[in-house]
Amino acid sequence: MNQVLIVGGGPAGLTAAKTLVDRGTEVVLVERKESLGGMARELTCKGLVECRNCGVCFAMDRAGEILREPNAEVLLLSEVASATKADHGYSVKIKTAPRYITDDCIGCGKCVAVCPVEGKAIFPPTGSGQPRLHWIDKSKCLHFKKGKCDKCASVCPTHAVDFEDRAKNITRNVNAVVYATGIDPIDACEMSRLGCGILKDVVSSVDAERILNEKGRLMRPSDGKAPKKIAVMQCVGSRTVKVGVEYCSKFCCKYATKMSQLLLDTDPDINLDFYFMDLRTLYEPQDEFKLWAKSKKTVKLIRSMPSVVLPGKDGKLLLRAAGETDLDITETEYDLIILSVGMRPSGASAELAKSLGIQTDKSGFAVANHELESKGVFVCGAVSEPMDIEETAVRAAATVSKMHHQKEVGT
Amino acid sequence: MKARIQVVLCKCCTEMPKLLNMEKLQKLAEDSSMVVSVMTVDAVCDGKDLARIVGEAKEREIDRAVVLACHKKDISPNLLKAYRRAGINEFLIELVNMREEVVLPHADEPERAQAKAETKLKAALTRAIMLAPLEKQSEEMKTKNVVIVGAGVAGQAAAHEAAKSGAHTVLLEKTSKSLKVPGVIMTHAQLVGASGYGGNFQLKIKAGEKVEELGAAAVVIATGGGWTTLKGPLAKAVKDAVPLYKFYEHMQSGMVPKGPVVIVDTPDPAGKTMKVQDYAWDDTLETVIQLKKKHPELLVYVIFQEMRAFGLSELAYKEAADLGVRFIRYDKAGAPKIDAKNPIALTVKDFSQGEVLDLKFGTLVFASIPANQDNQMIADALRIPMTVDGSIRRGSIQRWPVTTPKPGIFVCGSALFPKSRELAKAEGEAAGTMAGQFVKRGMIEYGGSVAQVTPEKCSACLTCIRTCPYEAPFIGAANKAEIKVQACQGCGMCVGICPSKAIDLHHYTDDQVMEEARTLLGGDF
Amino acid sequence: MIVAKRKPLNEIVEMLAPYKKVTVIGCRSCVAICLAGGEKEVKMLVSALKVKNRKEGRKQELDGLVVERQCEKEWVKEVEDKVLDSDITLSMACSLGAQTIGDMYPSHLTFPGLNTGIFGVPEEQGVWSEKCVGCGNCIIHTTGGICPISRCAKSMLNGPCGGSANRKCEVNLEIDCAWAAIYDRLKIQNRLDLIEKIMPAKDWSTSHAGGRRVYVREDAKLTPHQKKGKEAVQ
Amino acid sequence: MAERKPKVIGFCCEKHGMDAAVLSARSGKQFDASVRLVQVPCTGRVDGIHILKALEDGADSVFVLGCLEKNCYYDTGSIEGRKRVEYVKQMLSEVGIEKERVEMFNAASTNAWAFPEIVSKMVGVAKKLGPIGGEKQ
Repeated sequence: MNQVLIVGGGPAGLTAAKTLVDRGTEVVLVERKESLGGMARELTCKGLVECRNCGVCFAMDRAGEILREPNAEVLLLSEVASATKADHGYSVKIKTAPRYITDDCIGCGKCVAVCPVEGKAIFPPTGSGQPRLHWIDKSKCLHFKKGKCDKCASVCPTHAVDFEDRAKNITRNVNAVVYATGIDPIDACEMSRLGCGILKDVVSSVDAERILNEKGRLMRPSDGKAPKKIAVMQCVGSRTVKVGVEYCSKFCCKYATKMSQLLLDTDPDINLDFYFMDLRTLYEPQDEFKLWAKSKKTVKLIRSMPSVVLPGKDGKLLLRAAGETDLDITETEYDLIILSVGMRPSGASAELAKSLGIQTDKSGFAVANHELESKGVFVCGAVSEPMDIEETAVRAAATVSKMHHQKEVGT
Repeated sequence: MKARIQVVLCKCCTEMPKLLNMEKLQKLAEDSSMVVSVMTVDAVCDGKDLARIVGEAKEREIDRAVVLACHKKDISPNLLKAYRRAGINEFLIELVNMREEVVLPHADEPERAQAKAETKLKAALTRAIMLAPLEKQSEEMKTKNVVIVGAGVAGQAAAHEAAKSGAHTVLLEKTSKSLKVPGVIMTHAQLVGASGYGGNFQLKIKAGEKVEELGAAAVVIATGGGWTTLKGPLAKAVKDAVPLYKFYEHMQSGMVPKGPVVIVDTPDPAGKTMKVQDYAWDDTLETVIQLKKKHPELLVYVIFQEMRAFGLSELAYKEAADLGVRFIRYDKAGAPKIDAKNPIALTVKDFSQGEVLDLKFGTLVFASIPANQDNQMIADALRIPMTVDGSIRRGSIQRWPVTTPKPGIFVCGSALFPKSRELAKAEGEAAGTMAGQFVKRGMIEYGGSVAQVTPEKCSACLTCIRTCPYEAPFIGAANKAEIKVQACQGCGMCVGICPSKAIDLHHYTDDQVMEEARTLLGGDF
Repeated sequence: MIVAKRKPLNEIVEMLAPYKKVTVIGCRSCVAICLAGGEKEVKMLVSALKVKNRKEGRKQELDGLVVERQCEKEWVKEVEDKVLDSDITLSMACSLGAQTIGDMYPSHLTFPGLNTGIFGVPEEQGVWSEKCVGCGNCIIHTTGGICPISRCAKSMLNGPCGGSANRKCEVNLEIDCAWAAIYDRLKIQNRLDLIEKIMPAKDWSTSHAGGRRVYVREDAKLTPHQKKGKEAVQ
Repeated sequence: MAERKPKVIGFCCEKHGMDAAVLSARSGKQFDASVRLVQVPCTGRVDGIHILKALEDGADSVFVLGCLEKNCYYDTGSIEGRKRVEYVKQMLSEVGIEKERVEMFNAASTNAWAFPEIVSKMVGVAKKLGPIGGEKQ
C-alpha cells in the first residue's frame, strides 16, 4: 500500500494528485484553506467568447475531480504538524480544524446574511473554490465567544451548521511527500507611493481578479460606478530591490495582458493605458498583445514606470509618469488603477519544510534537488520558482513522474 | 414501445431545502405510463440506499431508470456501477439534475420550482422511453510502442519517462547523432505517414532511403525549434552567422569565439509582422554569462526588441549586465542592419539612449527559434492542427497541457512553442509520462455514445470527414461514409452538420433531443 | 457538380403564402452536397416556415421530404402521391429537379426553392467556384487545363485582354485573370508556344446559342419493342 | 391567470457549459425559473433544426451554451455551434422574426456569474418580444 502526502491544494498539488491517482497511487491532500484551488480560486477566467489560455479552469476542474476521487483523501482547513522519517517514507501528523458546516450545505448564503458579527464569522467558499461548502471562523463566531448566538443554525434550510464539530488529529504513513505550498501575492501597499491603501480606486490585480471572478465586471470601489479610463501598472513589487523581490514574477504580464483584453471585451469603450518595463507575455511569438493593442484605438502601451499616484479632481486619480524616450513628466487622470503585483514563495521556509530538509535559494524559493528526491521529498509548483498555471501543471506532472521512478528503484 | 421504468427520487438532492412537494412528484411518477416502481431514498450516493434501489430494480425486473438527483458528474460513477450489478445498461439510466437546475436556483419560488420539477420528470420519462442500450467495447493495443519524433532535449526526456511505465520507446532522429536513451533509436528517420487511432497507429517512417511501417500505441511530437531554417536579411548578409544552440555547443567544446560577439534576437528584426520570436532568453543569458566568465576581455552585445527574462532569469540578466555584457534594445524604426558589402559591422539604434551604434563583430549569433519546418509534414501525416506560425497546436487545456486534440498524440517542447532547454525538458517528461500511462492501459475503450451513419441517406459529400477533429468518419467500401468507432469521441459535430441527416449520435439522437425539448416547453412555469 | 443557393426565405414565404398544403421536396445529389437542398436544409426550411406561420397566425400544412435524384422521373414517382396530395410543391433541388416534377405533373404547381447557379468545384468546405459553362465544345487541352470560357469574364479565346492588370480582371478586381493563370500553367508545362497560337472564333452553336440541346445516345435508347407500359405507345 | 410566463430553452454542453450552470447554482445564485436546460454532449451536436423546432414548439427564446472557443473539450465544437446559431439567426431575419431570440454563449467552468447573466438576458428578450405570434398561441 503506497500513499503519497501532498502539501498544498493549489494548481501544483492538484495536478500532482491527479497524475498520481490516475496511475493508482493513493494520495492524502492537505490544504490549509477551506477549499481546494489555491491561488486559482480567486482568479477569473480571462475569456468571454474565446479562451485566452489562462489555465484557471484547468486547476479548478482538477479540484472537482480530486474531490470525486475515491483514492484521494482531501483534508481541508488542515496543517501538517510534523513529518518524521519512518522506514519507507514518513509518518505525518495532520491537524484538521473543525469546519462547523456539514456536507448538507447548499451554499445558499442565508447564514452569511444573518450573521451579526462585524465582517461576518461564517464564510462562503472563496472564489470558485471546491467544494462549495461554507465554513465558520471559530475565533470570530459569537456562539463560541459568548456561547449563545445560533442565528445561522436556525436559518439554515438544510440544518448544515454543526457546532459540535471537533478538531481532529490524523496520522498517516506515506512513502513520499509532494511539497507544493505555492505562492503569496505581494501586498501592493508595500509600494505606498502608488496610493494603494490610501486611495480607494487603486486596486491590486488580485482584488481586480477576485471582483471579476465574482461579478464579471469591474467597479470603482469608491462609488461603484463602471470605470471608463483604467491604468494597468506592471511590475508592482517584482523587479524592485525596495520590496526585496529582485526576480520577475513571470505570470504578471500574462494575466495582466489577458485581463486587460477581458476588460475591453466586457466594455468596449473603456480607455486603457498599460504601463510596463518589458512586455514579457508568455507563449506569444507574434506578440499578440501588441498587435491587439495596435488594433484598438482605446488602448495605449506605455513603456514607463509611473512614479506616484495622487488624488485628482472629482474623485479621479492622477498618475505621474515619465515619457517613454524623453524624460518629460506627464500627469494623466484615471477612474481606476490596477497594480499588477508579483509573488513570493509561500511556506518555502516553514517549519515543515525545514524538517523535511528543504532548503531555500537567495530569493527565498524552495530548492528541489536529487538528494531531496532520493529521500522521497518532491518540491513542485511556484514555490520552487515563478511560473504560471499551465507551466505549473506541466512541471507537477514531470516531478511526479520522477517519484514513480523512485518507487520502482526504492521499495 | 414497451418499457418498465424505475423512478428514483433522492431526498438529499431534491427535497432539501424543503421546497418541492415530494408526494406530488412521487404521485406523478406513479401515474405515468410504463413506470413500474417509484422509490424515494435519503441519498443515492449512500451505499445502503443504492443496495435498496438495485434490489427493487431486480425484483420488479425494470429495464430502465430515471433518477432525480444532483450533478451527473458527482453521482453517476457509483450509481451506474450499482445498476450494472442489476443488469441494467448504463445508457438506459436517465439522470436529472434536480438539485442544481431546480432546487437551488429557484429557492424563492416554490410553486414554479414544483411545476418545473414535474415537467423535468415528464421530460426525463419521455427521454427514458426513447433510450436504447449501448455497449462499450474495448480493443487490445497491438503494440507497446511509443514513437517519439525528434531526439532533442524534450524528446529524450519523453523517452526516459515513457520507458519507466513500461512502454517500448522508438526515437526518430533526423540527423545521425548518437544518444543514450532507452529503447530503439532510428537515425535519419522521419515520420511521413500515419493511419489508425490512439492506441493503434500505423506509422510510415522514412529511415534513410527506405520507408517502413511501424505500429504505435502513442506518438510524442518533440520536433523542437527549426534552428536550421533561419531566414531574414541578417542571416543572408552574414553567411557564417550561427544559431544560439550551435554557438553554445562550440563554447562547451572549448572553442574560443572570434570577438566581439553580437547576439541578435531574430535574423528578421524589421519583419512585416511585429514578430518577435520568443527568443530563448534563459539560454541566451546562461550562454553570455559563461562566455563572459571564460573570456572577460571579450566584448559581448545582446540586441533585442523585448527582454523576456522570465522569472529567476531576471537575476541572470542582472548578473550578465554586471559582468559587462552590453544589452541594446531596439524597435522597428531603428532595427539592426548589416551592409552586405562589408558584413563585419552592424548598425542599430539604441532605443532607450536614442544613439545610433556601429558594432564591429567577429561572431554573429541568432537566438530566435523559428517554428520547425518538419511540423507541417508531421501534422499532415497525423492530421492534427497547427498554429498560423507553423508550430503544433495544443488541444483544449481541459484535456491536458501537453496533448493534441487527438487522443494518443502528445506534444512537447519547442514544437508547441519556442522554449528554453529547461522547460522543454520538463514538458518532455510530462508528455512522456502521459504517453507511458496511455500505453500502460493496454486497452482502448470505445463505443457507447458514438455517431452512426445510415448509408441509404449518405450522399458521400465528405462534409463530416472535413469537420471531424478526430478523423473518425471515412468513406467506406460502399462509397458511403462510415464511422471509425475507435476514433469517435462522441461529440456529434458530424451529426449536426450532415446535409443529408445521414448521421445520428447514439444517446443524443435528433428525436431524443427534440422530444425532450418539446416536453420541457410543454410545461407552464 | 451543379451548385445552387437557397432563395431568400422572404421570397419563398411570398411564393407559398396563398396555398394551404405545401410539400417541400429536396434532393440527395448535387444540391445536398453543396449544402443547399439536402434533408437538413429541407427540414430547416419547413421548420422556419412553420415558425413564420406561427407568427402570422397563418394556417398552412407543410411537409418536407427528400428523393435520391429529383431530375429522374423514377425517383420522383416514389413520392408521387405526396406531390399530388398537396396544393403546391416547392422543389429544393436544382431547376432540373423542379422541371422534372413540373413536366411529370403539368397541372400541379411546382415552384423552385433554390437559385441554380453554376457548374462549380468545391474549393474548400463552403466555397464553390465556377469552372465550366457547358459550351459543348471543350478546349482546355489547349489552355493548360484552365477554361477561359467560364473563368474569363469576356470568355476570351485569345487572351489576356488589355484590361488584365497585376493578374486581376478589369471587370472585377476581386477575380483573378484567367489568362494570367493559363500563362503560368502553360509555362509549367513548357507549352508557352500555345499562347501565341491564334484560336479561330468559337462556334457557339454547340452551346446554348444553338438552341436547346438534347444529347442522344442511340445505342442506349430503348426501342419501342423494348419499352414497357404506356411509353411503348407512339 | 397571471401574466404569461416566458419560455426560454437552453442547449447546454455537458462539459464547461453545464459546469458553469452548476457552479452558479452551488454559489447560491438565483435565476429565473422559466429557463429549461437540455443537455447535449457538445455544442457542435446542436443542429439548426433543434433550435427552430424549439421555436416551433413555443419557445420565446433559445440559447446555446458551450465551452469557450479554443477551449472546447472537443477542440472545435463550440466554434461549430456558433456557426449553426449564426445560420439560424440569418434564416430568422429572412422570414422577419427577431433574430435576438436565438443566441450563442460561451462560459468556463469557473465563472459563476456568467450563467445567471445569460439567463436574465434571454428571459429579458423573451419578455420584451413575447411569444412568437402573440398570446393566442
